This record gives sequence, structure tokens and C-alpha cells, in this order.
Amino acid sequence: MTVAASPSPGAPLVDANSHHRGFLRRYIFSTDHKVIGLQFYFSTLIWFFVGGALALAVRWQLAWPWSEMPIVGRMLFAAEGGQISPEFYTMLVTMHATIMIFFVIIPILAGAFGNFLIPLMIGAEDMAFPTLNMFSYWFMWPAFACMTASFFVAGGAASAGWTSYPPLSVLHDAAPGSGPGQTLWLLGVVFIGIASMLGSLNYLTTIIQMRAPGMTMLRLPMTIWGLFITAILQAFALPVLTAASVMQLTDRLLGTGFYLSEAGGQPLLWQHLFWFYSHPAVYIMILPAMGMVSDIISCYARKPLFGYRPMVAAIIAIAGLGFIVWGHHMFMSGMNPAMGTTFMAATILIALPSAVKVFNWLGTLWGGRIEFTSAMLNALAFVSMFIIGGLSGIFMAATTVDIVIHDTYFIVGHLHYVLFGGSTFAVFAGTYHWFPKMFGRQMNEFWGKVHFLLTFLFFNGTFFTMHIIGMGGYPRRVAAATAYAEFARFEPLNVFMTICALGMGFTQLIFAANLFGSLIWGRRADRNPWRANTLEWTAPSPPPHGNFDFQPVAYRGPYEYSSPEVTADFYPQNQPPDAEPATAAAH
Amino acid sequence: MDSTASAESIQLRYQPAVPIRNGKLMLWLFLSTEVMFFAALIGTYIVLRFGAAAWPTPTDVHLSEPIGALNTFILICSSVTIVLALESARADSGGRAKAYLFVTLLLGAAFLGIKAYEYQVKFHHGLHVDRARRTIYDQADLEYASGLRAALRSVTADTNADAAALAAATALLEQANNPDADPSALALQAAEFSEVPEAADWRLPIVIPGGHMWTSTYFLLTGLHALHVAAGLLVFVCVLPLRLGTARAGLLENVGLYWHFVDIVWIFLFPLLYLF
Amino acid sequence: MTTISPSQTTRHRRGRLRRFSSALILAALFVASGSCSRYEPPPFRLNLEGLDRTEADSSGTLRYSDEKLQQIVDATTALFGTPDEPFVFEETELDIALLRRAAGPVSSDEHGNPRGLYREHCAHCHGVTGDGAGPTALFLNPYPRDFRPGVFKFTSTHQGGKPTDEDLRRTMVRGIPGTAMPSFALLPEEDLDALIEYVKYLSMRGESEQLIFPLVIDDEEELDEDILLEEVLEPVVGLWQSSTLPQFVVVPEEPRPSDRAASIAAGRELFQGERGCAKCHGPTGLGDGTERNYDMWNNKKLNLDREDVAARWSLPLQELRPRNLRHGVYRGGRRPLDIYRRIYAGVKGTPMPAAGPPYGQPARSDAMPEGSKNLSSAQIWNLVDYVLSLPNEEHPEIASAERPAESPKAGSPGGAGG
Amino acid sequence: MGKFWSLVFLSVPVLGVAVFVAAASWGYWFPQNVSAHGGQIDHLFMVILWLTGAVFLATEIVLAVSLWRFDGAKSPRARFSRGNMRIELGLAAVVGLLLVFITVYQLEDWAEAKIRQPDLPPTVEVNGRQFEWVMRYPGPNGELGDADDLFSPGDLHVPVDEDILVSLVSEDVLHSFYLPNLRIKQDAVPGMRIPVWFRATETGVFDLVCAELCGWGHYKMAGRLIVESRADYEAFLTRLEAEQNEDGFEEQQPTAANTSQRHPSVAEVVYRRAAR
Repeated sequence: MTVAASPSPGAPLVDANSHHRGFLRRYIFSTDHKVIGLQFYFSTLIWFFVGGALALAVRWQLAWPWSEMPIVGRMLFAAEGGQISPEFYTMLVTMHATIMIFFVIIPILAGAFGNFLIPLMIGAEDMAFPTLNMFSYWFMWPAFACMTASFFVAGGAASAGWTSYPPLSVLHDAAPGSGPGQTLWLLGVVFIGIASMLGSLNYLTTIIQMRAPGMTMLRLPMTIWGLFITAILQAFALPVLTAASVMQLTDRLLGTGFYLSEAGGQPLLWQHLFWFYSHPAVYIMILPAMGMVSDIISCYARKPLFGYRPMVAAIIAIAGLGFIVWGHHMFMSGMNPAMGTTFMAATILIALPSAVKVFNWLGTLWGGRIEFTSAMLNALAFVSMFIIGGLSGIFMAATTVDIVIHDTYFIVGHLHYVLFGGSTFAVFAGTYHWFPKMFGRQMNEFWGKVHFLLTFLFFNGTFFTMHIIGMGGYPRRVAAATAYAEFARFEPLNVFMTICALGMGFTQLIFAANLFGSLIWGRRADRNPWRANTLEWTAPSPPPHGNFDFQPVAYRGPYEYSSPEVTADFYPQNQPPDAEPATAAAH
Repeated sequence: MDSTASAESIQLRYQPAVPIRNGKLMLWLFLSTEVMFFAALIGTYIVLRFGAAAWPTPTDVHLSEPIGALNTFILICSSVTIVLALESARADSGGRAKAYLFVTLLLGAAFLGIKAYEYQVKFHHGLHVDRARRTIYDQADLEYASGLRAALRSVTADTNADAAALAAATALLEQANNPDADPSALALQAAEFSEVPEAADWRLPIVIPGGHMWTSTYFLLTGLHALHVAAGLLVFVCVLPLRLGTARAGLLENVGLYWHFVDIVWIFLFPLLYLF
Repeated sequence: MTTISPSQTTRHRRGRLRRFSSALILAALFVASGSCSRYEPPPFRLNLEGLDRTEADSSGTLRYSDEKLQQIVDATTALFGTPDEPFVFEETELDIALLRRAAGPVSSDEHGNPRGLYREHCAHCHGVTGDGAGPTALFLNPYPRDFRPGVFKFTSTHQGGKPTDEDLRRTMVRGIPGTAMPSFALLPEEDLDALIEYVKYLSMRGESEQLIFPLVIDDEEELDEDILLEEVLEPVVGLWQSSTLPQFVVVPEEPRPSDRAASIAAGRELFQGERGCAKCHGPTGLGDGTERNYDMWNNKKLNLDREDVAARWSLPLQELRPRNLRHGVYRGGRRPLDIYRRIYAGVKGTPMPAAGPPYGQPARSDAMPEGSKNLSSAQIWNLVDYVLSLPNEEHPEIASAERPAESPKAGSPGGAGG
Repeated sequence: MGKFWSLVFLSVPVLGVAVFVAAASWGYWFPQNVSAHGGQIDHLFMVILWLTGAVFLATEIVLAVSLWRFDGAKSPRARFSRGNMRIELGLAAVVGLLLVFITVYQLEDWAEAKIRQPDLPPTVEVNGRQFEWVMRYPGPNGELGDADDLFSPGDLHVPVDEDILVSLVSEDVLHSFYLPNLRIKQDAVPGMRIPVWFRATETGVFDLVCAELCGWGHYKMAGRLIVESRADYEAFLTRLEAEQNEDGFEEQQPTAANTSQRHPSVAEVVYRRAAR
């Protein structure tokens, strides 16, 4: 394709050349997409550790029910001999999931990596609406504030599960956290909804309108495709959750009865609306990760992505099917079982595009020249763990089998294989990969590998075991299964899982130390330390406000590694066909 | 971050996929999210209404079709005037554009005023969503009799009340206290009693089958729509002081698109709530 | 590190694995925290409910000074030990072996027998002290029972009587429907025994503490063991032992009437009229009577403002709702015998009065003149029958308030939500 | 290093399979199945386990082999290939067929478990409430829902080898009626009456679990399923009836008042359970 010569029809960009701004405008209320991306990154990192700590407390209780928790037990429950209280346990479960989903995985993928990478990868100066972009970050803060405050109100934070099923979440006296904590939870969700909606509209406009000349849709890196489809999912599914949350708020505060059967409402209505959003949200939490992993694997295998078009088609198919499968969370909910059959068929169909993706990643590796960097190892872990997470999903998609594993630890294992084994490993991979671009320094590879190896082992120790106790029928969200004779036999496994979880938790401190240490002491990085093809590597490291010091033009797709046309093993997107490679872009 | 380098950054060229302004594209995308938002709400209404055992007719709940129709008419007129405002702005006659926009603002405000009046009527008849203030019961059953007793007890405790009405209330209370009283008969008597002018303010409970769910959905749908109208008015107020020439036609077009959307939502709500 | 032995803090079935793992984790945690903390067992909380700590005499001496309170703590500890190390005098007739099983931190001994049963199963709600103010208590309605006043709602004994072991066992096995008290029927028999013993222990301990208060605060006595045994333990234990003797158990004097319909009609008369049940339970039994009610654990908070309540009591004021008799939920048990006993001896600690005579007085017979306060056995049976008939009463418009009574509709359960 | 990392990734399939094999032999497997249809569900689980297990092994091993073979330290240059549509489509077709097989293969069992309700009167109504299960049996007249119904909190007694129809309701929030040994799970929803049916094939005492978060006491919302012979079941109902109607009159002798208030069967069951 020839480079479009027409002048930019877009509205004049923001005053991108505002280089003399005060500290506040540059780092706090910045409109620069990179600064906003990093703001998202560090905010979510803090919440990652908060959510992780909650998870460790959950695990402690499961392994040694009602025993004294070390350190915190004495602080929080001194009068009761340091043992956790049952309502505190339900709160832990609820808030761990809420924080990890709404404050960590979604904002770190869409908010942090999305913001940082979209303009750089498509060759734009900034987002289409930089000020709006700033607001999309700052609308997270009321949500942060609500959730933080909810820990300190009477009754504690929400404890009706992250799914917030009514009537438990609506009736004020049904659960301790169904007081102000639940109201704050809902307000937080509404604010996250606004933030995500603003962000996703911005992403969509930017990706549609602001691609560099020559950057056709089918030359976009998979990361951008993942983020693009994610933004569509967010834009169309999130309003439904917002509407549902508004109704739950009015149920709680104004006295309506949408979800209360005694007032003529329907408890299942919330489940339908909630999962209409939250099932696509599952893909919101994995599609950007899939995109990033595709880019990273192709780069370190020094080989083009196997089947680019099928990969794009698979992402679109997953997203499209994602809208019509929400009912598979509700097979046991009392929904008409005949509808369950329909939802099952659609759900099982989703395994097909997921399988295509896995085959293509393997195809990319086969015949490559693999470089075992920390980023690559984490990306490979994503593939390996996503296989398990995807295959275990087939069990619960099958309605009949779901009868025995629904609401058991099998589900908990499955979802952690997708969300931790999938998304979080992709976040690690993305961090190691784009860190040089973000900060102009390299992360420490040795500690990166140590962190990877320990996380990988402890992760599997923790979550693979959950499938076993799930098969045994061990129910989830139960503070102690000691009331049941059937589940006593799993106690040693619970102890094992907790030990692994604690190990995994402390391993993340290595990551934090490596991240902050490398910020200060990391080796300086040049523009393209990984010899990658995509446009962000042609900008300075870190890129200035305005990103590029030349007009980026895309001449080819993003995956021309080891191309026979050039002698170097990479062929940057912006390198004109006639120029001699390797030196033009990376200097 | 190295900010000095940004001085060297250049004006970039792009390859947009759709030939419209970014702002307009963004607005269309925004409206599609709004469509999903109202789709969820209207879907809820439909599910609850057709899942309900009983649903009140408009007269049961003091809903006036003519007033609703008038409001619809006002909103449609406002859509016309905002188009005229846009045309004027395109013709670069800022004054006329401003005038039309102002008329739109007035029409929108009139819509909200009429809505407020309608709410007032509902509240007066005890049609609240608030559990503490609403006086609706789904059926004349023992729970209703219990509510009636509570209301009558507070009425009879009120010493300032009119003597004749007080006597009637006391008699009714005595009847309600009879465990064998038929709640349906009680409900009829209470309804009659409420028609007595002195007793009209006493807010005795009334029986409206499906009334709780009706108030919930009615106030939710119209309330959130009214919030959107109010947001539109706020935008008008912000736009009015600007010079509405050709340069601002794009802005006015965006505002107009949003206003049309608000209008269309009402055109769905009106028949759903008032006519069916 | 040395102060905490893992077996003290954790409960285990597989000793070796667990000891190894807890040591590992504790080591990791101590490395992480960088400090070593001492294990301090939770003490019994001194019963300061409703006391105004700032109260002082004219000279400015605090009435409840720290020293005096410490004396009370010491005296109670001398009588009953601590949560981790319970101790009882023989006079209490409590089984120390059972108490040890129930007390202490959650763990198990070398044979794998569980210990610390009370803290595992009960303390979330009832608190380590048995003060009904465990971490969960605030969110429950009604509040968990405060054992310390020694008043239990549902007993088989006469007015003012303590619960028998069987009563406590029944409450534990059946739970209390309509409240947060679950059934502990799944616990092994010996665990139940230990917990029953421990509840009695906590109750006696709380009552003794209350008796020590005036001794220390008002009489300013030097307490020694003899005084404690004579003036504290003896009255407390005496009441427990005497009021649970078999003859104190309420037993109907005549069988339940066989003509159920007539009995219900008679009960209805009593309910609506003479007995004044409708005053609280409402004319139709919906629990919508006119009176606001408070139980004995709450009515002392009535005339205080909220700050005072917060300062002096562990839980805020809670209103007591008369039972909605149409729900078919019977907290003290649904057997006619249970309801008979509720009506006969009242619900202890609540405004629900006793309809039968106190122990030792004759029940009213039909020969007695009208206006006598007590009901005859037959009349109580009439009320029982009426109350039991309410959930299923034929009434023209009984609807949503009731449990769904029709048989399930054929076909699929679907429909809701689409 | 490539070989080392290859082995790390190879440990996933090796240990994964080992864990499943070990779990089966150490007894960490399905709960004992005592229902007529449970074997079929277990069979389905195993079918899916074998199918997914094969895919799991294949893909993970291919991953590990790629890492071993194509270690960047020794391979000269990657093979340039953008993909292969034939392989892609072929694999997709195989996977698609497998998925269709899984879908179709279990339709029948789903219908059997949840759609084809047996034509019986309900044996028992199970009512979930925070935090206990209350069973309600038809009284002597055989009709559920009238005055002579029998209540048994916590213990669900059913006769062995008979079709049982449970009528599931909830009083307050969502609960889930979960019988692990019978492969039964169904949420109880307030306002809905949901039928659940099964046939137990062995006598014994089994867990009744609440599987839907229902508040702070969710963990202790335990009940027991007691499967017994027809004779025992009838005896239980008789005992329940006697106990429910107990008026205590025959206990005139004061010495007897404190004894035998608990039902012998409960004690028996507790001991049986403790002995297990």
C-alpha cells in the first residue's frame, strides 16, 4: 500500500509540545498517554499487593481454620484469640476478587498497557482525546476511595461475593458487609464503569482514526487488536453492568425492589445483567494479554506470528461469542434448564477460537530461534497455563458435568489458571518486555528469571491442586469445610496449597524489588533493545511527549522476523523497503 | 522523563478509517454505549412487567396520557429547534442559532417541569419507591390490614384532626382490629374513607396490584431519562455563551445528536409506560 | 520463635506435615516482619456492661478504679481460671476434663482429639468471655446470648429457672430457627457434652463476677477463698443446681385436648381477649401489636443516648420484635410441649410473660374465680393449639406473608429473568 | 539454558498427569457416588478428562519440545513462515468435531438431570434459610403444604432406591442445595419453587452442603442426607410425627422428665457418623 499523502483530517492535536509544564501537570494531572499509562500501572501494582495479601489471609484460614493468624491476627482480632471471624472471611473472598478483577487485571491491561502502547504502536502522537484520557484515570480514584473506605465502615467491606448476588447484597440485614460497605462497593463499580467507558471510547476513536500512514487494520500488532476488541467489549457490555448496579443501588438506598422477590422483582435478573457484562469481562481480562503474548512470542522466537489472520479472526470470534454465553454461569441458578443447553452449545464453541490461538502460538515457536528472556518465559508460561485454564473450562461448559463442579474449587482453579496463569503472567511478560520503553532502562534479567521460576512453580502448586479438591466436590467461599465429613480428607491438600500460596505471595516481593531497583540501577536501554519490529521501538526510550521524532509510516506487518528479504533477523514496520536494514531504525 | 525532546516532536499525519471528525465518531460510540444502558433498563422493565402477576393500568397509578403526550410533543419540538439552531450555525448566523438553542433549552426545561408535576401527583397519592413513605400494597391481605392498622393508629393519635374524620378513623380502626375482618372489605372502606377531604392527607394504604414494581420501574426509567435531559440542558447552558458560528457547527451538531438520542429514548418510554 | 510452638497455634490432623509447614511459614513470616511477638492468650473480658467508668464520689475518687477492677478480675480468676486454663471448684460439679476440651486455642492433642471447641464453634458470636459480643455479634438480630447474667430464653424449667443440660443440648442440636444460632447436630456427642459444660461454666463465671462486684466496690471487703466460696460460688451454683432439679421441669398437668377445633376456638378467645397476646403479637398474630419491646439485655440502654450506649455497652440498642406467629418459625422448638412451656414459663429475659404459676403455687383450676392471673393447663393447651394453627389458618386473604403452600407447578422451573 | 527451561515446562504435563494418577490412588477423587444417575455424570467427567487430557499432553509436550529443539543459542536462523492455512483449518476441524461430540454426548444426561421431571408428588420440601435447611414432609394425609406437615431441620431423610422429588424453596437469600454424593446441585431462589429429583442407591449418612454464598454463616449451613430403607423411613416419619405432636403428658413422673427428649435416631446417626 502506498503512503497516504493527504494531510491529517483529524482535529488539531492537543498542544503536544507543551514541554514546560509544572510537575503537577507533567506527572499528576498529565494528559500524556504514557504518563497516564504509568499512573495506571503503579496504582494497580499497589492494589495487586493488597489483593494478594487478602488472598493469603483466605488461604491461611482454609489451611488452619480458626487458628490464630500470624501478626495480623493479633492486630485485628485480639479479643478473640487472633482467629479470623467468618464474616471477615467472606469479606476477604469478596474483596480479593473485586480488587484483583476491577483494580488490577482490567486496569493494568486496558489502562496501563493500553494507554502506553496504543498511540506508540499505531504511530500516533497521543490519544484522540488526551484530556478525556486523563479523566478516565482520575475517575478510578473515586472508585479507589470507595473501596478503601468500605473497609472502615460499620460492618466492613462488601461480603456478598464479587458477583454481588441479590438478595444477599440488597437486604441490609442479610450480611454484615451488606451495610454501607456494599453501597460503597456498588458506587465503586459505577465509577470504574465511567472510567472504563471513557477509556474505551478513547481507544476506539484513536485506533480507528489515528493510525500512521500505511498502518492498515491488518498491519496492527496483535496487542492493538486485543485492546481494540477489548474496548468494543467494554463499550457495549459495561453500560449493562452500570445499569444493573444503579438498580441495585436504588434497591438498597431508595427502596425499589428489582431484585427482591417479595416486592415482585426477580433475583435472577441481576445474574443475567451481571453476567451479560461479566462474561465479556472475562475476555476483557484475557484478550489484551493474548495480544501482548503474541507480540512477545513472535519477537523472541524471531519468527513471524503463525497465522496472523486466523489469530485476528479468533479474537473477533471470541469477543462475538462472548456476548451470548453469559448463561453458562447460571446453569445451576434456577434458570430454565432448556436455556442451559443453548448456552452450553455457544460456550463450547468458544473453545474453538481459543484452540486456534494456542495452536498458532505453538506454530510460532516451532522452527524459531528462541531467546529465553524473562519476558519470553512469562509469555511461554501464559501459553502453558492458558492451555490448562482453557481445557478445564470445557468441563464446566458441559452442563451435566457442571452439576458436580459448579461452585467448587474446580472453578476457583480454572479461573486462576486464566486470570493468574493467563493475564498476570502476560502482565509480567509485558512488564519485562516494555520496561525499557517505559523507563529507558533494562530490568534485571537474573532476578526476573528467579521470580519467574518461583512464581511458576508455586503457582502450579497452589492452583493445580484446586482441580483435585474441586473434583472431590469441595465448595468455594466456605470459610471452613469442617462442618462436612466429606471434605475433611482434603485438609492436607489445603495445607499444601497454602504453603505454595504463601511462597508465591512472597515471590512477588522479588518482582517489586526488581522493578523499583531497575528503575534506579537498571542498565540504560537504547531504542530497540529486543530488535523488535513494531513502531514503539523506533521512538526514543522513553519516548518524549509527542512520542516520535519522525513521521512513522508502516510499510509492512509487525511480524517480519527473519525475513529472507533482509539480512538482519528483523525488519521494522517503518523501514522503507529499499533501505538496508538493521541500522535505520535502531540507533 | 526527558521532556526537552518533545520540542522536536512533529505534527504527525494519520490515516483515519471513517471520514468524520474524531469528536463525532466518539459521540456516536458514546451514544451506542448509552443505547446499551437504556436497553438494559428497558429490558428489565419488560422482563419484570411480563413476569409480574399483575400490573396496574395507567388510571390505577394516576398516569395521565394527555400529559405524557404533551411532553412527547414538547421533546419532539425541541429536536426540531436544535436542528434549526444547527442550520443557522452552519449559515454562520450566530444570533439565530443562539435563539433556537435557547428555545430548545426552554422546551427541555418545560419537559422537566411537567415531569416534576407528574412526580408530584404520584407522591401525593402515596406512590413512592421509598419503603418508609409509600402506601401501596400489592393485595388486600393480612399484611395490608396490618399496615392499615398502623396508619390508623397514627391517625387516631393525632389530636388536631377533624372530629368527624377522627371518629370515622376510630371506627375503621376498630374494624381493622377485628381479626375476622375481611381485608378486601377493609380496603374498600379505606379507599372510600380516603376520599373524604379531611382524610385525604392521612395517606391510608391503598391496594394497587403490582404497584411496587410499577413505581420501581417507572421512577427508574423516567428518572434516569430526566437525568439525561438535565445533563443536556447543562450542556446547552455551557454552549449558549459561545459564539455559534460555522466554527462551532461541529460542536452544535454533537450536542444535537445527543439531544436527538434523549428524544428517541423518550419516544420508546412513552408508549411503554403510558400506552401499553 | 521459641515462644510459639506450632501446635499451640494450629490445629492438625497430620502432625508431621503440619508442624513442618507451620514452622516454615512462621519462619517466613518472622523473617518478613523482622520481629518476634509474644503469645498473649486472650483474657476473659471484665463485665463492664452499662457501668459509667467516670462515676466518682464527692472527693473525686473513681468508683470503678483500676485497682478495684483488678481485684475483681483476680477474684474471678481465682474461682474460674482463664480462657486457656479453666479451673473450677468441686462445688460447681462441672467436669474439668470436659471444660479443658472446650477451652483454649483451637488445636488438638496428641491423640488427635480436638481442643478449643468453644473458640472454634462459638466464640465468633458469643465471644471468648461468653458475653454475646463476639466479632460477629454486632451484625446479628437478635444478638447472640450473653451467658453472664445466667438467663436463658428457652428452658424447660419454671419461671426464673436455669436450663437443664437437656435444654442446652436441645438448643445445640436443633439450633434456634429464625436466628443465627445454627444446629450443631453434626458434632460428636462428646464435643457437645464439652460445650454444654463450658456454657454452664461461662454462665456461672459471669454470675459470680456480678456477685463479686458489690463485694469489692461497695463493701470494700478483703476477699479470701472462704468469702468467695460462701458469698459468691454457693449462691450461684446453688441456684443452678436447685432450679434444674427434675421437679422444676414444666410438665403439662393434662394431655393436649383431642378436640382440636374446639381447643383452637378457645385459644383464639384467650389470644384476642383475656390474655392480651394480641397486644404484642397483633390481632391476627402478625407480630404487629402496638408495643415496642426490649429484652433484659437491652432495656437498660433505653433511656441513654447513642454515645452513652456506645461508651458503656458493647452492643447498641436492639428492639425486640414480637414473633410473627404466621411464619411457622418457633425459636424455642415447634413441639406442642415446647410451646406449652414457652407460654407456661414465659420466654426468660423478655417481656413475654409466664402464664403458668411460679413453682410451688397451684395452677389455676376452672373452679377458681375469674380474674386470676394464671392460666390453667387446659387454657395453655388452647393457646398452643391456636398458635400452631395460625400458619395454616383458613383466612380469606392470607397471601404473600405465608410460606408458599401450593404444591410445585409441573414443568420447568424457568421463566424468571427470561 | 534452553534445555533447562524446556524441562521446567515439561514438568507441567508430567506432574499434571502424575497428580491426577496420584490423586486417584490416594483417594482424593470424586465423593462416593450413591445415586442412580451419578455414575453417568462421573463417566462424562472422565470422558472429558481423557479428551482434554490428550490435548493437554500433546500441546504441552509440543511446547516443551519446541523449547528444547529451537533454543536460540544453537539454532542459526528461524524458519520464515507466516502460517499454514491447511494445518490451521485441519486442526480447527478436528477440535470442532471433538467439541460437537462433547456437546451432543451429554445432552441426554442433562435432560435426564434437569429437564424431564418425573411425574410424582413431591416427597419433601426443602427450605433454605440463613443458615439451615428445613425439610418439610407431608403429614399423614400425604399432602404437602397443609397443617399436618412434619418439619425436620437439618436432616433430610429419604427412602433408598425410590425416585425422590424435592421441592426446593428459599426464604431469604440464594442458597444452593448440594448433595456431593448424589451429584445434585441446584440453587434455591427466593420466590421460586424449583423441582429436584434423584434416586439414592445406598443407605447411609451423607453431607448436604450449601454451595452458594449466603452470608457470614455460609460455611456452617450444613445438613445431612440420611438414606434409609423404606421401613426405616416410615419409622422416621412416624417418630417425627410423634415428636412433633409431643405434649409431654405421659412424662408425669418427674424423674423421667429429663430423659429421652432427644430422638434416638439422631443419637444413633451421630454415633454412626463419628465412627466413620
